[in-house]
Amino acid sequence: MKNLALLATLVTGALLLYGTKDFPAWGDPRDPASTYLSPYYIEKAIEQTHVPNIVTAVLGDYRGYDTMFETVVIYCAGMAVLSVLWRKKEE
Amino acid sequence: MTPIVSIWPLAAILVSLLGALPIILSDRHPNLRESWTILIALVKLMIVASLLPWVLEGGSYVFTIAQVVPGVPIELRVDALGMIFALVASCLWLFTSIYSIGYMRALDEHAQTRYFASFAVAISATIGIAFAGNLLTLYLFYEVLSLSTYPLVTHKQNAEARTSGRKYLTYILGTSIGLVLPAMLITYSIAGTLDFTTGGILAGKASPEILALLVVLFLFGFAKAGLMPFHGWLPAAMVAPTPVSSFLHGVAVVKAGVFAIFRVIFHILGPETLQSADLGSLITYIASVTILVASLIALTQDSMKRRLAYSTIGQLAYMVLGAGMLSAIGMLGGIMHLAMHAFGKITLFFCAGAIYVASKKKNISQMDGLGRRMPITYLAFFIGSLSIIGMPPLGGFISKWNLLLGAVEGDQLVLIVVLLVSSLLNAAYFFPIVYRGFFVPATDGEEEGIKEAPLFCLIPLSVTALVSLALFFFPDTLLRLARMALGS
Amino acid sequence: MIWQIDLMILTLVVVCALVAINTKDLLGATVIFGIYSFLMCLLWAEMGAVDVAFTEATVGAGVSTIFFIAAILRTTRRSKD
Amino acid sequence: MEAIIGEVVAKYNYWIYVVLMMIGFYAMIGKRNLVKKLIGMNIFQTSIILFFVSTGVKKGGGIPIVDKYKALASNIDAATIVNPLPHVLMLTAIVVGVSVTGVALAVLQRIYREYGTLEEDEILEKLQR
Amino acid sequence: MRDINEHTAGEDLIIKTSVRLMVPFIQVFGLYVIVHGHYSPGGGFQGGVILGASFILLALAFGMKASQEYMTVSVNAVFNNLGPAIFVGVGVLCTLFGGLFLDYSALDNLIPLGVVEWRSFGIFLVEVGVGVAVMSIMVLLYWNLSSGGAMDEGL
Amino acid sequence: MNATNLHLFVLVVPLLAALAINLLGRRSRQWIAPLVLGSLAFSVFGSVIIMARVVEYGTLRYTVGNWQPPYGIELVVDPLSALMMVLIAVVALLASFSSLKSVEQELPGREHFFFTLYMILIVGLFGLVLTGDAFNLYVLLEITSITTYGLIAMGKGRAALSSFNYIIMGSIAACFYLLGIGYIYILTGTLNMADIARILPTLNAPVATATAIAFVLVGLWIKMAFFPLHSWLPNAYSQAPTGAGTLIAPLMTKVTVYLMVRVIITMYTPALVFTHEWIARGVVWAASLAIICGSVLALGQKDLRRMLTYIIIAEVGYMVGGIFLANANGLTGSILHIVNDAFMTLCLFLVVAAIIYRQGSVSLVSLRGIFRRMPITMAAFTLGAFAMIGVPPTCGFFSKWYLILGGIDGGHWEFVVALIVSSLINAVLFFRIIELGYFGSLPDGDNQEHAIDERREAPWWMLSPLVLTAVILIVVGLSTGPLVNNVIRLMIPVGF
Repeated sequence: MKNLALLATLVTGALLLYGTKDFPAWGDPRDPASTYLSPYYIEKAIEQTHVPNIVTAVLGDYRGYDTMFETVVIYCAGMAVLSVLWRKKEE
Repeated sequence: MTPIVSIWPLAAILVSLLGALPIILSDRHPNLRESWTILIALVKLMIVASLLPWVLEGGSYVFTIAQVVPGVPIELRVDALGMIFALVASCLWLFTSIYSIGYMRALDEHAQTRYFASFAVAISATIGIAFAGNLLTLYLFYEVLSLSTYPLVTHKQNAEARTSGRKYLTYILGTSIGLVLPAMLITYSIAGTLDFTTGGILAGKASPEILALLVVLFLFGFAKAGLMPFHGWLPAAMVAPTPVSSFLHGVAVVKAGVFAIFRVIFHILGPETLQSADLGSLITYIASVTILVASLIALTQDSMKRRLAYSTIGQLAYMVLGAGMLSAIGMLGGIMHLAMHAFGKITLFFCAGAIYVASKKKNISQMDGLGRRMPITYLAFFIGSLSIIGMPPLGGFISKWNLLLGAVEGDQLVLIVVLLVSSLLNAAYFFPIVYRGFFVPATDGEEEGIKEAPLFCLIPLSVTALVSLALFFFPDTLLRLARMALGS
Repeated sequence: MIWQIDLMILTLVVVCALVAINTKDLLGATVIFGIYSFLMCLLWAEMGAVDVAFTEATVGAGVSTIFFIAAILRTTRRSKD
Repeated sequence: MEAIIGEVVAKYNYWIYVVLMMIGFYAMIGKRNLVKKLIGMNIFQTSIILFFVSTGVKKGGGIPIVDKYKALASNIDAATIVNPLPHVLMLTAIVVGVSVTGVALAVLQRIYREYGTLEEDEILEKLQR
Repeated sequence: MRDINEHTAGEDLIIKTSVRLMVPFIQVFGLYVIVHGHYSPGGGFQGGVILGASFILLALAFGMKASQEYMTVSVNAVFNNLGPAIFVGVGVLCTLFGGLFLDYSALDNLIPLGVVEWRSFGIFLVEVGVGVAVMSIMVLLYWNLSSGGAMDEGL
Repeated sequence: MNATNLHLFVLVVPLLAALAINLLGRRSRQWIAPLVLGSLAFSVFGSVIIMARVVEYGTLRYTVGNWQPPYGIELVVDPLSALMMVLIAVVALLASFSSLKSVEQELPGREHFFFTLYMILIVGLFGLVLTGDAFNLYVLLEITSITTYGLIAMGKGRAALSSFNYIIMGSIAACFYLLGIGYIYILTGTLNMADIARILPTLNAPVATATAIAFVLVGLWIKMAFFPLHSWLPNAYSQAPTGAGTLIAPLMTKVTVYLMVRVIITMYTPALVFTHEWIARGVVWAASLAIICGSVLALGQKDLRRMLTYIIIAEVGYMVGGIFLANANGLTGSILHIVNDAFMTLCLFLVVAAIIYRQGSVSLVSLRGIFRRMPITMAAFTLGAFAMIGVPPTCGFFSKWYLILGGIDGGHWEFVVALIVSSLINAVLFFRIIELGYFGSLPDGDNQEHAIDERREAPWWMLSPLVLTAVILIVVGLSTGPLVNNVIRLMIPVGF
């Protein structure tokens, strides 16, 4: 069992590492991740929302839908814990 | 002639399907329930008969229920071949309903409501098979028929019934899912349609190997036709009450299998295509083996119903044999035998049931001298058996004569021999029953109290016997339909 | 970004992770996991992800650890591996 | 050789993240103790967060908080600021992680109440009996 | 195992006093983080967690019953639902005033502050919702996990 | 209410209802039923309207917060997602009738928690089918997971352990998915699915792309319990509270399969996923294995509900295999099977719920003679069983039709054989139960005990959705043609 787990882990790790072969070098400002969406956020966010903290602007507005569900996730966790651990009060 | 779009084919199916509802609802009132049954049977026969004239003129009716798969709607189409089967089935259902009432009441069977309701669904499915416009629709009703007869087969609810039910389902469902479904899909994949078309839909599209595969899959897949080695369910299903055996396992279910094979050979694979791939002999050989083996087994059976069952297996193979000859006359014989055998065999089963009702006897060896107590029943039995054997002046003669002609025309000596030998065998397993009934005296005095079965039983069996007789003299309508079915 | 510090933290993180999953005392493992979270948070802050670092500091190193400890104290500290 | 070293140096933090991920993954499927599995789960999640945050890094980039008035007055050069989008995503991921942990811990307590142990093999043993 | 749980009142004065002193500051800081999320690191989550942590600290130091005097179970339940409700409510409000869901600029039709200002303010409203939800849920999680669901005795 | 926001309201109304249930349900149970049923009825209504609109006008695109994609999050309602919305809404509404009753019996005092989670699960499912953003999908996937963990863990006995296993597996799945998305993000710089589909083929990064695809798919496979990764499902689904089972079993795996379709068709484009023929072939082999193993494992079960869970695993094999046949018929079959299987599973699980409500157990032994006690329930069960076996005209037949056709078209005979064998095994499985229920406790075949088993149907509250579902099985089967032509056909990518 443990060997199997180790094997699975190694395979997964190796695959992930192998996948990084095609990645742009780390921290390169010209990689697609930094040149496609983020300039828009960095350049326009303040103008469009007047929020200097770009992360907050993106979190609260551009991706507000995500954040809403994030709140719902937390809420679900609370309700799930409540219902799972619930016991009758006479204890 | 362009087909007429009409809802009546659907009505013919629905009348008994929906009729199951009032039957279930009048659970507590047997008389009402049975009136419903008779009423539905009558209405159904009338609907089917009303469709006849136009079909006789060469027309057809269509009705599309639903578009399900591109090129293959669930569609009803009434043509000559379907008309023969529908006529026979709906006509005999009426008799069976009357007979059932007598039989079930005389034996005071349990769960009669379920019995009549399942029966109604089964007959719907049978008419559906007859009127199916394409293979998918046929398959649909074929499955419904299999499933709706399960409660009938296991009606007795004892261990034997349970085993038989299991066997029945294994054979019927197993083959239809395991063989017919892939065959149908392969066909669809090649042809892009499943409509029944005169001359087949695979002409020039499939290689001989594929065709051979399809023939085998379809032939054995429609296991209701009871071709060996997929015949085992039929003797097992004889645990069902006799009306069920007589109607379903003498007429509707088994004929549905044969009918499906007809449809496939005539309208899907196409006789010419098969001829050019030289596959006719494959079919006829399979059928011949079944005929001979089944007849031989029938000789050894002591239980009346089992003997009839093996007889049925043999006779079904006759029809397949006719279709497999791929010549016009042989196929005509096959189709005719479908109708002729139905009337003959149902008479025999009715008689077996009547004997059971009157004397509680199931085995032939116990039936000495019964003929003198129940002359009408035995006379009807005699007529029925003559028809099955193929003696003039009975309906069976016409069909067997055509089969023989077909074999002669095709110069197929083997088939001629098979036909003659098996007719002798038929005689050999039927005549002793009649002989024992009339000429062997009863061994002890226990026959004293036995008299004819109730009228509800007696009338239907007399009528069907007479119809068998009449069909020899007036086969024109049937012959005409059969010729039209073959497109000539 | 100073790569020496970066590398040192990364090494420490891996060490913490290894220790956390190999400590037999669950309470200890949890505390080490808290340290792991905190180092992570440093790493992210150093990468410029201040918000993520802040969140990890409060959630990962803070509340999450408390939850773990609460649950472990309600159950058992013992672990066989 | 040179190329390999170059590759490793250029992407060393991906290596670290993969190593962390492997540690977490192994703990999740290889460890028998349920709490250890959860710790592994958290390590796995943080390793992914590390990965995402790494993707946002720009050499010499500043934090994504800027002076509002300066920004409104003149355009900001996007290359001088790290990519904020992964940060946003990872904030969500952290919250999701803690939620799952919370639920898992609650379920853990139920299991302990039921079986009196948190070792998978002991639980299975109890189930056999 | 239970020895830690068996603290009774009056034993650890230092902890209690320091907690009593710290909690208000923590709470103010939490509020600050929520409110100041626009200008500095932080926002609803972080602030909410900090606020929640202050209550958890109370529960740790004074016992669960004491912490429930500051925030009762039913108030907590209301907060639980209020948080997401604020968020969703703002979103729905936007649609009611002719915009798309969560398009805060639509709220300009409600009170004309200016489209961009409304975006900024909308983010703030939403962050408050998140903060309320996270705070109350964190407290709830702690109560449940540390008491096994009974929510009466703490660690 | 602005009509353009309607599909969002389909999701938001149940969400608000969930909050209200939690708040008001605490005070009095009276609030729960109207809130649940009312909001779900609204969702059904709304989703049907959306469906009609999509069929008429084509795909709807909606940008949350009015930010143009890819900067904001985009919701895409194409024919497939509209279909899924209707499916989810209808199944949820039908299931909730039954759940209301069984939860009342099984979890007294916790009903409001249950239904809060229940409604949010439905919200999450709606969100999953609506979203056009890869990361948003992850968040919603976690919402459905967390609610499911909670719902399952509310069961008795071993439920907590099953739930924990599910948590571990579910987290691995979610993490894998997130990793895959991370790889995609670093390569393309975007999270919008349509955008990814646009950029990905232009990249020259075969290894990283393949890794990304692999991780996303494996993540989803764990989530849908595709065969070698299925071990968590049977325990989790069979030990959940009955009310949860009726919702989770029909929808969770099916929606995940939908996600896989979505990811393959609209995110990665089939051209990329099916580049290497041997991979697709391998997956189809695995699917065939899944079908056979699921069916065979189902044969060994002594409890109806457990048996059904193994059948679910086999059905997942159907759908995954159908997609990886990589032809139009296979894909059509898979999508059709998502719909059909949801209803079939719903029907059978509603039967389970009804029986458990009356007699507390669905072990095969306890089903003896059940036909006499609960004839209507068992009639519906029989229909559901026929659908599972694939008897026409029930819907199960038609999806199987397309799947087998796809197998023939693609030359995947192993898949065809697996499908047929599993149909046969299903026939054995279900007729075993039908036989038990039909013959009753009469080992020696005498029928004297008829009167002892009195008729005790489940309450109408549970029976009516069941009967309705059974009818739907046939209705859906007969309307396969329009469904395929008007909805599913539109989703088949060009070149298939």
